[in-house]
Amino acid sequence: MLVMRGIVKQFPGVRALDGVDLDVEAGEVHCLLGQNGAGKSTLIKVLAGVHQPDEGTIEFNGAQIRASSPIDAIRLGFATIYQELDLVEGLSVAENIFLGHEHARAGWMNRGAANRAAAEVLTRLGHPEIRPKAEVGRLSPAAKQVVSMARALSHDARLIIMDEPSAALAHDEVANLFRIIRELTAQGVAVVYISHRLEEIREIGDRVTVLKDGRTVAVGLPARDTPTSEIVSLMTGRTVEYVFPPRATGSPGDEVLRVEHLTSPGAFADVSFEVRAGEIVGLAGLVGSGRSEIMEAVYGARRATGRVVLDGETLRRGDVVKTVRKGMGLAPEERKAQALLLDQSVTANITLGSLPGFATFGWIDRARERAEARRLVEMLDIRPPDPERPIKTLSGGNQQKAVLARWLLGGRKLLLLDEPTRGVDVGARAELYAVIRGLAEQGIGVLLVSSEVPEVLGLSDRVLVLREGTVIHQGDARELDEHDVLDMIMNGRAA
Amino acid sequence: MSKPAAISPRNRLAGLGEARHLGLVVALVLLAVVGLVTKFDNFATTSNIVSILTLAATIGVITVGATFVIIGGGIDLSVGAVMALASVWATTLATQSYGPWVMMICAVLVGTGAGLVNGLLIAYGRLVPFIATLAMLVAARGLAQRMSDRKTQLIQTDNSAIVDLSTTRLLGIPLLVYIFALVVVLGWVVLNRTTFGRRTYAVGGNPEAARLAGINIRRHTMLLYALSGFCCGIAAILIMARTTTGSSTHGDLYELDAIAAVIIGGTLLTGGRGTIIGSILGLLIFTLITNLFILNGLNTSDQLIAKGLIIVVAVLLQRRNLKERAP
Amino acid sequence: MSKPAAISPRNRLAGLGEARHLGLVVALVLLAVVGLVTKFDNFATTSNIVSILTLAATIGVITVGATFVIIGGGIDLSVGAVMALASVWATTLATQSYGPWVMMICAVLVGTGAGLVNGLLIAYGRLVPFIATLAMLVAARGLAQRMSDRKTQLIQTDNSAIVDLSTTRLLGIPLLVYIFALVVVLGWVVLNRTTFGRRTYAVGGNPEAARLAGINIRRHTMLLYALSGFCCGIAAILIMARTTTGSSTHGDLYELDAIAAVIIGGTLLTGGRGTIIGSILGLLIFTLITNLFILNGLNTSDQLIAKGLIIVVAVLLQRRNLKERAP
Amino acid sequence: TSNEPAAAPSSAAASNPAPAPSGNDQPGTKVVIGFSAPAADHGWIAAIAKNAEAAAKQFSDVEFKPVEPTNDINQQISAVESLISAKVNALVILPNDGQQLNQVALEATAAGIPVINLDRIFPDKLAYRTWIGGDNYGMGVAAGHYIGKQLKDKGVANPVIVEIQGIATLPLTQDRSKGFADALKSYGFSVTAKQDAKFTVETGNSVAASLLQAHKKIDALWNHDDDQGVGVLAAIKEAGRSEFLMVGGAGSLNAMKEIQSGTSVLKATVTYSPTMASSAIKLARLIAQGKGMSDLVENQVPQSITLASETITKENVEKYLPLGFES
Ligand SMILES: Nc1ncnc2c1ncn2[C@@H]1O[C@H](COP(=O)(O)OP(=O)(O)OP(=O)(O)O)[C@@H](O)[C@H]1O
Ligand SMILES: Nc1ncnc2c1ncn2[C@@H]1O[C@H](COP(=O)(O)OP(=O)(O)OP(=O)(O)O)[C@@H](O)[C@H]1O
Ligand SMILES: [Mg+2]
Ligand SMILES: [Mg+2]
Repeated sequence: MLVMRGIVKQFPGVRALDGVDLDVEAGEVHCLLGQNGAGKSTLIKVLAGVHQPDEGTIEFNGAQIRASSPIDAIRLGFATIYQELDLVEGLSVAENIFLGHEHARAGWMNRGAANRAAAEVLTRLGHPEIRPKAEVGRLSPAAKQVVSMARALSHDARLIIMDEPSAALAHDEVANLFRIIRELTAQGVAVVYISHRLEEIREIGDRVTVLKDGRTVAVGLPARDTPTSEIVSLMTGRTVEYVFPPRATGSPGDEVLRVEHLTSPGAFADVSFEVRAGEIVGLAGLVGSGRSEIMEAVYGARRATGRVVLDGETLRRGDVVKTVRKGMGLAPEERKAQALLLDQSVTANITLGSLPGFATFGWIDRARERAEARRLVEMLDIRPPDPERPIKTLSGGNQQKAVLARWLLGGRKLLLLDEPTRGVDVGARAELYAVIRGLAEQGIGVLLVSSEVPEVLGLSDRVLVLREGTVIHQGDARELDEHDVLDMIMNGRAA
Repeated sequence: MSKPAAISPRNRLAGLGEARHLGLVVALVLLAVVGLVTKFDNFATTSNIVSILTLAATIGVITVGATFVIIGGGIDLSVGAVMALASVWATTLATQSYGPWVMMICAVLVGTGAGLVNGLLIAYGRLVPFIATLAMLVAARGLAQRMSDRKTQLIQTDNSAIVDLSTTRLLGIPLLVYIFALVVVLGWVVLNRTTFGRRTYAVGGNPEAARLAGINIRRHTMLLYALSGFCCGIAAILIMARTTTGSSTHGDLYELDAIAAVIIGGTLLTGGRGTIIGSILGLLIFTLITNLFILNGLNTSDQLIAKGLIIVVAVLLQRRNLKERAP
Repeated sequence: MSKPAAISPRNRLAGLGEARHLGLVVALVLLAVVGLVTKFDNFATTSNIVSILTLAATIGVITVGATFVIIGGGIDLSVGAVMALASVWATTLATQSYGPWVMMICAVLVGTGAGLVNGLLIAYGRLVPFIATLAMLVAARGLAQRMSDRKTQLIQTDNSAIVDLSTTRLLGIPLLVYIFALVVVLGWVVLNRTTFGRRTYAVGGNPEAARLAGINIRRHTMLLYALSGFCCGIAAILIMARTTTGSSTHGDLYELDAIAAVIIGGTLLTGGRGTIIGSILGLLIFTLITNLFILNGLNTSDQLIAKGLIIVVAVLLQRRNLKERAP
Repeated sequence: TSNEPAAAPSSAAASNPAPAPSGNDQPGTKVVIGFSAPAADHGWIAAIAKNAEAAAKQFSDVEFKPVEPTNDINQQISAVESLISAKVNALVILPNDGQQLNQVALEATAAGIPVINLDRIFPDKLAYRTWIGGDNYGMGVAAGHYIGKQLKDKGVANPVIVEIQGIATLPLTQDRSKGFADALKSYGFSVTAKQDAKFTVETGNSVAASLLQAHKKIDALWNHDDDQGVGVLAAIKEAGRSEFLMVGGAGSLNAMKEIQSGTSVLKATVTYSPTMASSAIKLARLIAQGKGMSDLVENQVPQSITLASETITKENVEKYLPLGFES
């Protein structure tokens, strides 16, 4: 159905695509795999008319096509869910879903029809609770992702492209998404699916194309039968053990963080726990269970009642500046909106949280700054390894690494990591796990949120299970398995 | 950043009653109370209220266009100058010889044309809106001066139909107030009930998302500036009616007033959010302040100081109100 | 949007030679060529160049402050009015009785104070910068008028040390040009080599990210406006030196000129990006245009038209240049 | 009014010498006089406002009702409308532009309110009862004659004569320039270059600075306005030029002192006295009370009164000093 041949796309200083081939057949789920920065997003943007390829041909149903703008691609029947949430915050859910193809006659909107149709699509996606009239800017990241999907489904598309749709979704949401994908493929719609979660590929995918450094390294591998080790070595060019680093053997150190009766009406209530030096504490829960809010409240970035004690000192609520100075760091969930200075270099982004450490009387020692940034870029294998590049030209996963790098500087006592591996590829993930564990071994306390239960269980020493804003279980991670946690999360039963 | 729902439809229908406009309404009411207390006989008269609306009409029409441009993520500094140019072009002897209708059409065409040039420069020439419209401001004023030879051009008696817009009254209200009202209503309808309006929010709020959704953001941007120019053309007709002249000095600093009204009305300068009703309330606050000053005969320096304070208080009122509603 | 690295150090060091400034430099050179061709004897003289720099000095100092504010994601409309207020305050008889040093300190304190009020209203009162500084504009002009009783206040002969700043020359260049240069260099250093400057980019580029990275964005925002006010205070000293007066009419519409210079210099109105060098180049283009017009005896209307066109061409040049370099 | 107790300006007091024993100044029926003028951001206009108020204060039978001065036509129309609806007994109007306010003056006359047109004239004689104002053309003529004669006496052939105008779009500026050119023509001279400033010190300063660059040798310079003249003189001093003679306009105290000193390039100024405002108030009172001018035979106030423009030089400056207004 879709044949792409020899696609080349050049950005200033980077050859993002260097002759990529892709074949997609009607009714199949075609998975695109590759490390961060391999060119997956760029490839699908070429397909969606966002970027113009420098070389190469695209054929659709036997005819040569050229999508010179997103409009052309939409007309051809391509619908796309982009990696970065691209919604208009000021518009309603329904308006976002039908943006560009509104229910309208001669420019006059039929809002009733739009709202009904939106409700229908949302129900189909398993989210009847998202009101079509709600303002998108006020939805949680997960709900926004659902709206993005609804938008793609609202087109009568013959090819749907999904760039890491599951990154912001939790377990049950993903199941929902897969149900929809199966419905679509049964109708002969083709799906191009990008994800860094191999188990998802196994479950939903038909065939796999692997990209590495802007080139196709494998075409049409069977998604279910290809051994993991083969896929990983194709992606990374080496073999990576997809395992978590061993936990610390010694007993954890002194208490770094104590949270008492933290409450924020509407988000979470009466949350108490502590984190010790060298300990990784994971927060597990459904999307919307208030994990991010707890982190923000601990960090002082959100109003809440209760007590937060860092290293024996009670923190003034709502004072992020003081909190950071006392040695806490937060890698937030929405990196584009909450963490990145897109126009600035990787260096400037990395050192933002510890500028005073590089300055005497406000004067920045730029040589030292650059050296530190370079060290971290190398340590986390941020690609391309040029600390002076504007960070917006990096791929999503590499940007995430830079955000983590920010808090590896400046002698932190406690790190709050909200979905630290979102959009990070398999190889880099293992490296990140090692880095996080390494931090803990240096005596830093880590509080971790991840929507992937295996990740929380595998990486943490201790786990807090949240449901609707309350802690329903606290305990050693080794005593739980995925099934227990899911059970608690879904049914509210403590194990 | 506690921002209120910009588009929840229930809110939109409620209009004046909306939370985010409540502060402005309160400020307006307070000003009215001050007016009643200080100058009861003069303030509460129909003729004074009509006079306030008449005063607001010219800038009001421009403010409607400016609201579109700003919601669409742009800015138009050229509004006053374009209005002046349109008024001058429409009152040249050559144009006047064709009668009042042609003059009005001329004003609207000149306005729209200048807006279109802005739009082309910004959307296709990719100039920053601030610079493109600043250049237009400067050039349009220059052209207006050149055309009029820096003289004020009177509307001739044959064409007094235009002046009638300001002197003829229907139910005691001059026609130009009706025109103002019509433009506001049309603006509201287009912004809230048509694809053009909703796309304006998208183009201003997240241009990349709008583009990915298949909206031709360049064409849309161009149309926004043309619309603003069109409003300047209408405003030119109103100012001609009111002053019986066309002049290169008309509309001096209107750009600041219009933008200030839009911003005080809750539209973000960064685009993507805002309402016509807010802009008009903002404008009425400014006009009411001026009117009160006129009635009370304050001296200019004190007026300016008071005006500064009132602006701050009005906005603080609005903010406080918002905060309570959307913590 | 293909724009080059904003802070790559290699680029920054290169300064004038940078790709994104090349367009401006080309525009400046073209203007200079026009000057040489049309008025060789008058244009290329030292005294004319000094005169251009002197004219640029006052607004130039203000532009440095405005660049900080705009990179920090704000806007300051009050600059001209604050300068006027500072000049008036410093030239009241009471202040003058303490001698020139006190006058200068007074000007700087008044400017900084007004900037601080702006900053407090914006950072802690959470007013939109546009509105807060517009209110300050209005109020500061009013206060200046009240203080001066709308009279032009001459600097008395005892205090002619201030006037000497404009009449005393070092190597043929008046002292006030050195002050201008000093402010530019200091501004550049602070913006590019200190944590304050780095934070300014962060606060303007992504305030939420800056906040979560532990930057006190409110305090920083406040300081940015205080800095802008401080620059206005310095500018007040320069304008007093040049005109030998303090007056409430000084600095009329400086806000537009300063913002235009900053924007034409490549700083984004949305913040997070920009350079001091660009702003100063932008300002020099404007000053040069005016100088050329007057040397050639163009009348104002034609000047305005030409100015509009030149602005558009200069920016197009700059854009084209960027595009070629970074496709 | 709520105005601060005006420190009665010396100029106004001086211009209103002890009441003539004519009986005209005896208290009569109580009258309300409305007053509207442009915004007092200029020494001359400020003096107009102050003189009017001071003149009104002298009479126990006059209630003075000034409205917000403004430079916006639209607002001045509203202001006058508010005075009409307040049913004042007489109106003194100094319009921003006579043509543009003609309509509203007609309305006032139609409402039975006599309009005393101050300075800038309404084109329609039906629009006002009496006009009193300066002679702009005559002012240019006076300056032209002074300069013409001086240069002729020195025997300069082909002199370089430079003119710095006020706001170019005002008809008064165009009249002044025409008078100047006409008078020079009678000596066989013509204006070499002219540029317009904006009646402020600062604009006078920058325009002069550039003009001095454009003309390395100047024989005579006429500056239309003594307010901006302060800036012009500062620029001349800064450039260290003294080869020419300069003539001012309006007759400010400061200009007179410069003339008196004898060391300045400023050798003369041609008057355009703001005392006309005092006279206008007096005329308004007489008209409202149905009285005539007691020194004239007629029973009614004349329809128009043109003040002569006088030339102040070192020789006669003593006589004029008490009439000079503080700019
Ligand atoms: N607009 C751009 N300008 C410059 N370089 C870019 C741009 N967009 C992408 N790149 C570069 O192109 C390469 C491919 O990026 P892409 O986003 O396609 O990776 P990806 O495979 O989607 O990675 P991830 O899994 O992290 O999302 C990267 O090196 C990236 O830095
Ligand atoms: N700005 C906001 N305004 C209103 N409600 C909000 C806002 N932000 C979050 N919420 C609500 O708070 C609840 C928790 O939000 P959120 O989805 O961030 O939780 P979470 O556990 O961190 O999930 P995630 O896995 O997405 O991080 C949700 O019901 C969400 O709708
Ligand atoms: Mg990607
Ligand atoms: Mg979350």
